[in-house]
Amino acid sequence: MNTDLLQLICFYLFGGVAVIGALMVISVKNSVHAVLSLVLTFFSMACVWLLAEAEFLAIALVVVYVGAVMVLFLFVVMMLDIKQEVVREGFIRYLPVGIVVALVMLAEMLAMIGVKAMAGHTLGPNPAGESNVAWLGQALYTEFLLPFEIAALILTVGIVAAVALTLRQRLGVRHQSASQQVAVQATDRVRVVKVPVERPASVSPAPVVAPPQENAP
Amino acid sequence: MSNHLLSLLIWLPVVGAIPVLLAGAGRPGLARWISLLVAVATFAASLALLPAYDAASGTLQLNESMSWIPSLGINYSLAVDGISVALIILTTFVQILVIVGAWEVIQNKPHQYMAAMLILEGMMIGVFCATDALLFYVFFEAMLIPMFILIGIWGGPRRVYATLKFFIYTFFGSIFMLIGLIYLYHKTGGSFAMSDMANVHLTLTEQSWLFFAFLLGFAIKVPMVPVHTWLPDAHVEAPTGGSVVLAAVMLKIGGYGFLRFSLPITPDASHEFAWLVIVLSLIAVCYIGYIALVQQDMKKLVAYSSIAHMGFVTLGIFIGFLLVRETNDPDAARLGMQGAMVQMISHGFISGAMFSCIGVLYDRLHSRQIKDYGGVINVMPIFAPFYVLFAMANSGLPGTSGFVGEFMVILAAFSANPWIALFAAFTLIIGAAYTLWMVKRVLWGDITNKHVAELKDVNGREIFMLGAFAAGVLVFGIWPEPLVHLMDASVARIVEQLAITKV
Amino acid sequence: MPSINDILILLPEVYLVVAACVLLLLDAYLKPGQKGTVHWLSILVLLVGAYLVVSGAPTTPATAFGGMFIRDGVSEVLKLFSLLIIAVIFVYARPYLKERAIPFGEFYTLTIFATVGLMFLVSAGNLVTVYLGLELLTLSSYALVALNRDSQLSSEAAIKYFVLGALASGMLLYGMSMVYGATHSLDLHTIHAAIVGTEWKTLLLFGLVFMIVGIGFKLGAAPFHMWIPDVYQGSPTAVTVFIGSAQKLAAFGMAYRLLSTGMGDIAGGATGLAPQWQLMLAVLAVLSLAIGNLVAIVQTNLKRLLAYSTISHMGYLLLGLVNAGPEGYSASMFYAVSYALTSAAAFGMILILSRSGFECEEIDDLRGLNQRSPWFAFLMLLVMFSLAGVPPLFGFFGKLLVLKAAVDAGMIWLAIVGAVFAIVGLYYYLRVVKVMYFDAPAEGTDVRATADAPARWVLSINALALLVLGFTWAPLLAWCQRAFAG
Amino acid sequence: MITLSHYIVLGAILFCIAVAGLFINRKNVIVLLMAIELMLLAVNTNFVAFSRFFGDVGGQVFVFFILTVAAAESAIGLAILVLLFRNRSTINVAEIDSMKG
Amino acid sequence: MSLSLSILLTIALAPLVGSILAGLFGRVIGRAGAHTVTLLGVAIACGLSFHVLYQLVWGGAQNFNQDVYTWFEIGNYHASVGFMVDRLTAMMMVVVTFVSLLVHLYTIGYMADDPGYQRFFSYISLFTFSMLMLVMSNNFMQLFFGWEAVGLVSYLLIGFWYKRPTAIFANLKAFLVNRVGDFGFLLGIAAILFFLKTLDYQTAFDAAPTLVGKTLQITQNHAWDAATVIGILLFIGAMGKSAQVPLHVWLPDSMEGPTPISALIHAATMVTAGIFMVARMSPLFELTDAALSFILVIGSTTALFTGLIGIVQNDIKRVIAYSTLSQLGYMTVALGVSAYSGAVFHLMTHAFFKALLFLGAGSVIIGMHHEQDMRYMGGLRKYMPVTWITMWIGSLALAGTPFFSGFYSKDAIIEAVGESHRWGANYAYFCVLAGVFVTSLYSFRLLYMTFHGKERFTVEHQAHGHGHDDHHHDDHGHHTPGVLEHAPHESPWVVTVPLVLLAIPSILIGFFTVGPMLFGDWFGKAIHVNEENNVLGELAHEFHGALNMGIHGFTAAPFWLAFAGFAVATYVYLFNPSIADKAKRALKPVYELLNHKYWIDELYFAVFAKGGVKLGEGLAKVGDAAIIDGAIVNGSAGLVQRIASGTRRLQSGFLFHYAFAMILGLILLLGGYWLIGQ
Repeated sequence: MNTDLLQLICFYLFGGVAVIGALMVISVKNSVHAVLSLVLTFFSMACVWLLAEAEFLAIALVVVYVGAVMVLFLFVVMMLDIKQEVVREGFIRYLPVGIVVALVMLAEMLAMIGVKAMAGHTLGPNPAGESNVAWLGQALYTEFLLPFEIAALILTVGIVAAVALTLRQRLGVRHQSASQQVAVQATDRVRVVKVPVERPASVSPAPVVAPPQENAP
Repeated sequence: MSNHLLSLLIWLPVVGAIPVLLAGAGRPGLARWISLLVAVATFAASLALLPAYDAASGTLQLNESMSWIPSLGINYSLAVDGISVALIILTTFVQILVIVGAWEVIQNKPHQYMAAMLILEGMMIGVFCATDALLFYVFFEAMLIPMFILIGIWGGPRRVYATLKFFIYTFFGSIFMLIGLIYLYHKTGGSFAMSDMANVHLTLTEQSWLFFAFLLGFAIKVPMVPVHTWLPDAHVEAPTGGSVVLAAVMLKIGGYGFLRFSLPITPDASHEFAWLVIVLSLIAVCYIGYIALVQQDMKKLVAYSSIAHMGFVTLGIFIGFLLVRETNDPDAARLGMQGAMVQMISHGFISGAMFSCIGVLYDRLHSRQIKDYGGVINVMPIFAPFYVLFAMANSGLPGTSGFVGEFMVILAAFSANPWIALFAAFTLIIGAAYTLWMVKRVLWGDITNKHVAELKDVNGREIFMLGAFAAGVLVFGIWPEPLVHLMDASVARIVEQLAITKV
Repeated sequence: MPSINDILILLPEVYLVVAACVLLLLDAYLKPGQKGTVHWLSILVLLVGAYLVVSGAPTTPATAFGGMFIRDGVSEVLKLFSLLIIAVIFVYARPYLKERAIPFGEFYTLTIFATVGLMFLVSAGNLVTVYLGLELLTLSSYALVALNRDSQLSSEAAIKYFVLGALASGMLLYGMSMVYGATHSLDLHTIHAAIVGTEWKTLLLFGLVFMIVGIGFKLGAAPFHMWIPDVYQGSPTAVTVFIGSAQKLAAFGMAYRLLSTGMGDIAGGATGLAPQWQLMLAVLAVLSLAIGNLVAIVQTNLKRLLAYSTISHMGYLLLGLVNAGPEGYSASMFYAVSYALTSAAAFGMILILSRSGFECEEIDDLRGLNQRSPWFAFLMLLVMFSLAGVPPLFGFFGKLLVLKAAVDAGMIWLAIVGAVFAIVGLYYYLRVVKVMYFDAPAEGTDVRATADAPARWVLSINALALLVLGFTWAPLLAWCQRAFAG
Repeated sequence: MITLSHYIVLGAILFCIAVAGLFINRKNVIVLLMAIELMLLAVNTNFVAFSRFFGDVGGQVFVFFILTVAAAESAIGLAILVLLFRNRSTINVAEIDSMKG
Repeated sequence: MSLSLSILLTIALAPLVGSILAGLFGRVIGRAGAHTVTLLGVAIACGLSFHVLYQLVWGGAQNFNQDVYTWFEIGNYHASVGFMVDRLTAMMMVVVTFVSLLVHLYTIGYMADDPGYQRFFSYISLFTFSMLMLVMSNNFMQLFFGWEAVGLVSYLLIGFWYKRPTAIFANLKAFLVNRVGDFGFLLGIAAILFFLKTLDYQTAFDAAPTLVGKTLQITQNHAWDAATVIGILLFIGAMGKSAQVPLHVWLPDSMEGPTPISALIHAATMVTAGIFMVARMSPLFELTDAALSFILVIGSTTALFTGLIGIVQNDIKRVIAYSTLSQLGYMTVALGVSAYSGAVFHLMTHAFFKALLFLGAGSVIIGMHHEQDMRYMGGLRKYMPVTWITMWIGSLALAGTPFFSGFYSKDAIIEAVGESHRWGANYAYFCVLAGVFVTSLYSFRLLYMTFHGKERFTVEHQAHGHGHDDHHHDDHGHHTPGVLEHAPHESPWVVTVPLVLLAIPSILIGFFTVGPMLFGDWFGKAIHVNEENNVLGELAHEFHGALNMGIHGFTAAPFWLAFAGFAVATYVYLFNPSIADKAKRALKPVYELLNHKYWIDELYFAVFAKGGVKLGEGLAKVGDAAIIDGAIVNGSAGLVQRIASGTRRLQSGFLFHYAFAMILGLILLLGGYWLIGQ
């Protein structure tokens, strides 16, 4: 079988699955299903990238996205138990608009991208040569060193931000402190106060000071 | 000293406002005295212009120039000619009276009032001195801020509407002027100097656009029909001092702007559209006259009459084109323009005086409605003659300054086209009608109500204020030649420029 | 390989990163009572950073890391003013944060990280650096917006900001990918050079449109402005002031880098796509002016009003960019600086007047300020008139310059549109002044400045600077012009 | 034969789906975040394709960075989401409209 | 011997000084002080005026023409304040100051108890100053100054009793009607400046011949003769000041002022300013037959038709006021036939006898305790003999009885009109002749109703504890018609002496001056008449001395017409008063027409006053309020507000809408380039 044709079939196969997955992401009722659809899309796209011989990125996509990000998504979806019925409202109503806009946009994009001109560019020899990873790594640590460092910084910010937003010591919230509970002493709990048995008859002496005038300046 | 006289004039009141503010609410008396001192000092300094300025040449003198924004070629450059000198002295003169007039009338935060007045004064003087268009514009706009505050804080019940209207209206006009100036800056190749702008060649189309940009800016300030409706509202709601300054000086800036911008920069378009301005001026005289006639509010009436009187200013300026370019009578053009200038100064006195008079009444009765008065002369015998005098001046009686300008303009207008003169002269009738009808209803007659019966006559402070105005009105009415002489050479220079086409 | 020289060029950024990390650690070990130290230290950090920016400024544009990073006049000015303004913001923010128990350390470190992102962004010489700088800035900003953790509005603002921001950066990236596809390069100068000969003109244009969306979003230009009002309103005011002032400098820097450096301008013989993006920016400018000014009129919330005012101001800023020449850029940068200063003072005023249990956010909260605090009323008056562009205040001169830039570009109609909407805009600024000066204080409220003395002093200086700079803006303009002269 | 246009068209389709998802979605915010991930995926596909077809490494490196940033972005996005849910007990997009006008 | 500037300045300024002293320092110097200083001022002016006249006529002094100071000087145009004194001026000065002096004197008595005493003296001295400025002027600017200044004082004096609603209505009306005239006058001056390039009399007169053939372009293909335009415009000014139809309406109402004012301003001097002005401008008017015809028609209409109204008036002052109107009409007619000196001559004689009549009427009014209605008078001759006799003298002069001063002036005018061939002269001749009958009729009617017949008042001797003069400016409301608290009495000497002093010239001055003034060359170059228009010159051939003319007068038509009037009046009002009522009923439409003064007042009020206010309200409501402010200013503000409210809704708060907006923006930008870009 012609490798080119095979590649093409694979491309259409994986591309099609990716598109279907993407459509499911935005249309399925259940958020968990949506996340799983997205995972499907990512897998398919990883395969598509593999067809373009971008092996490292394809793997990274699976590892980083499917392995980490999507799990995070799934986790959050599970955590925020969302009522499905409510959130379906309006989907059908806005669907036509959405489809029209998306199609118009697609048309414009395709028209302007110049698909025909690009169709002339076929897959040539792999510029990466033997190793896509080496090719990438070479560039990453020389030419793109500065962006690499910034990316690191961004990840730091991500951590700081996530911590700052979600880690909280709420004031006014009751929580137990085991060490304090253990260290408590009897005198802290009970205080013996002497109270006279009888109270004098007049409990409320007349106020010495006249109540403040309402209109006083 | 003398080579920084103009800067001194501008900044003395502005800087003087700072101690006034610092004197603060705690010691209002001190604030008043400081502001009076500053105002008097400024007036004295402005009088120093008279000997320093050579009236015979009529050129821009007392030049001061300092690079302000070197990279854009914007300069802090000041100079005055006869017209500016006259207007500056008018400004400083009126300012003293305004401060005196507010002395015990303004009880709510007097220091802020006085400071705003002083800053306003500085800005107005700046407008009259600036020879750099951007500097002019800066002063032109900056003066809106204190005025906005003045009307807004110390004004009448609808002050907010009035002051917003005033500000936005004026801003509306001037922003287009700004675009025009920027365009001119572009054309001159990087100069905001008015003289450069006057020398740049422009096609008639360009000139027309610029002309309308300027027209909008200055017509609103003057104000001309149909962009006048801010004025009655602003006047009615403004405190007395605000009205006085507004009428006496601020309106003049519009007329001054025409002289400084429209005429020299867009002479051909000005000629082309002179008919428009003339027609609008005549509408101001006639149409506004009728509207003034039916006003129930004294201030509104005087405000409308201001519009009508300012119509003579624009008329006098723009008939110059007909006279120079069509009738070929430059002397008549000078006469007309001079009339316009005299009218500006004179209207400064008269409208200031009228508003002061109304302020005097308002302070006592807290009403500006004509119907609330009647027979005031019975209880205010000293006040009444002043009121009559100013009313007569307002209706252009010879012997008062109100006559001089109108007389000159009508004479010149006849030379341009008798029909113009015919409509302009209509002011004789309608002007007298609305002013004197008001006088009749306010002053004459028997005492109409117990509030009027309880009115107290003017006190010494008010007599000083009104007397000073009266002096101005009478002196220039009886002998305008000094004023005319001061401005004549400058006016002649402007008239000479009218003939020069730029296309 | 990067040399020590590259690091020296990056010194301010490197220094700030290190300092931010140190502050982060310090904050973790400080007891709650000692958090003030972080405050003063971070201000110090910023000021030293500003010093490093100025002191290390190369005389000619320098690049590092193979053109990834550009240090030139433009970046110097933008960085310096960003740092100074952020330092000022820190001063304003302290009493506000203290009273609301917003985490001190995180606020400062995240802001400094954002600042670093901002600095990378304005110095970017490569699409990658642009993207990463932008993300560093925006990711920090998302977190900052959400920092008032117990506030519904804050988290709502954050999610809106986040989603729209991500959408915008997605579009920006899509555009970048197209530009990359057309020019085969990520380096801005190379892209510029490649534009002339490329056969992918349409593709390039296509990418440009997407990038403009990203720029428009960052600037807050209509129709990509929708996030601005909600984010401004919902964020803690201390964050709003950062987004509303310093970030506009970054947005300008980004626009300049991408459009002028990358896509070509009219200088040197109209290479590149300048005519195309000029027109697009003109459209955005008109829309921003219209929407910003119009909708601001009906606002009652002061922060929201200032948000719409921002949108309109970005419209003016675009007028300068539309010029697509050094004069226009300098006008725009001048405008950005003047706006950032003014807006810092405006939000600063809200911070100063707010206190625990009283957010001075509604316009009506300012009622009768002149009775209670005449000095602050006066300062706010200066700020408002500066925003409105009334001379002799600073804001006017910015407007003057951008209008001039538009006229110079032959787009007088655009200048006229700008002028017309300035009139509309004037109305709502005046309304604020009106409320402060002409209205009596509302029953039961007592608006007055309660913030600590440093904040009050700095605010006074900030607002007075608007007046003083109205007279002495020549050096700043010259500086801006010099930045683009090379 | 796979050509460049295949990739770019696929990218464009994914992009459009993502875009459509952003505004026809009235469900929950998570889907919005996922749509954004889709969008980035489209962009990445473009970069990979251009990089591969024109033989320039920059595109692929860019993708690497995008993936990195996207991870951080997801972290922050989800943190905000959690915060939002804590404060409002909902992540329904149609209910997050307390600020408007 | 020539006239010196200082004398002329003194003449002009002495009354002004008096006025200022009395006005500003009235309280300080008191009543006596006020009348002393003003009287002194006017006396000085009067004496010096006589001196000036003497110098000019007998002392051989040259005419004086000199500027005092420059008012403005702009290029070729200049205006100054200066004096031009020739015989015409001198005569006017004498008339003005003399009558003024007597009025001052009279006022001391008439206004004795008025609280506004000092003010009054200040006003009338100011008036004297203004009038002198007017007549002495050597240029148009100053003329206009004086012109309006007398108007101002007239305004102040008509409204002197400012509590009276009628007075303050009348003064406003007077001022405004005068302003209508001034409107034309000012345009006339402007026209002179345009055509002759000067405001100076002498220069203008010298250049006047150049006007011939010049035209004023009115429309594209329509031009008017320059001289005619100037003439008519100037005369419109005169119509206002001299109360010619249709601008006569203010004069009768001006009788609301105190009587001395009626005598001084509204009979003797100010109202004749128009006549003086036209005479002064004779070199200009002589250039235009059309304007003179216009003057002729207007004058003759005034002469007859206002006189007719006088017949039905009952207010003693109003009768005299209409008489004044009629006489002013005569003067105008004289101007219209180029008999300028006839007009001026009549002006002079009229000044004396009309002042006499007014002061006499004032005396009657004092005597009747401020009753002005003749229906409540009668038989006063025995109470106030001096007044009675002097009034008879005045009336005889007015009616044109031969040898009285009025005869010479009026007869000359009538004959001059008869001689004239100007367009409209026939109509004028009819009017002036008919006017003689009318004049006589109302004059004698007045005398009979006032001084003769039965007493139509009763005297109630109720002591009210206050003097009768206290309330003479009080409301009329307290007053029961025909009931007097005290019997009528003769006025004090300060009142009667002026009467006597005025009676003398009323009888004699015509006789002595008719020769030189009317038919001689007395005025010299002051009055210029073209040869072909010189009707007086024609008459001069038939003139053989005043005595002769008087005798000849008895045989002329005017005398018999006057006699007819006298006879009718005598029969109707003296012997058979019931006829008057019958006639009134029989001629009801005519009576109504006259009684309502041809409804001109009502017409003017409805059209100009009411109409003006309606127009103003309409303009204010529609123009300013609805269109400019409503539709444009607030309309656009409202529109902006509405758009804003609409646009605001775009900011829905929903994330998907925000995203949609961004995407839409993107699509539009893309689409834009897709469609047009490429």
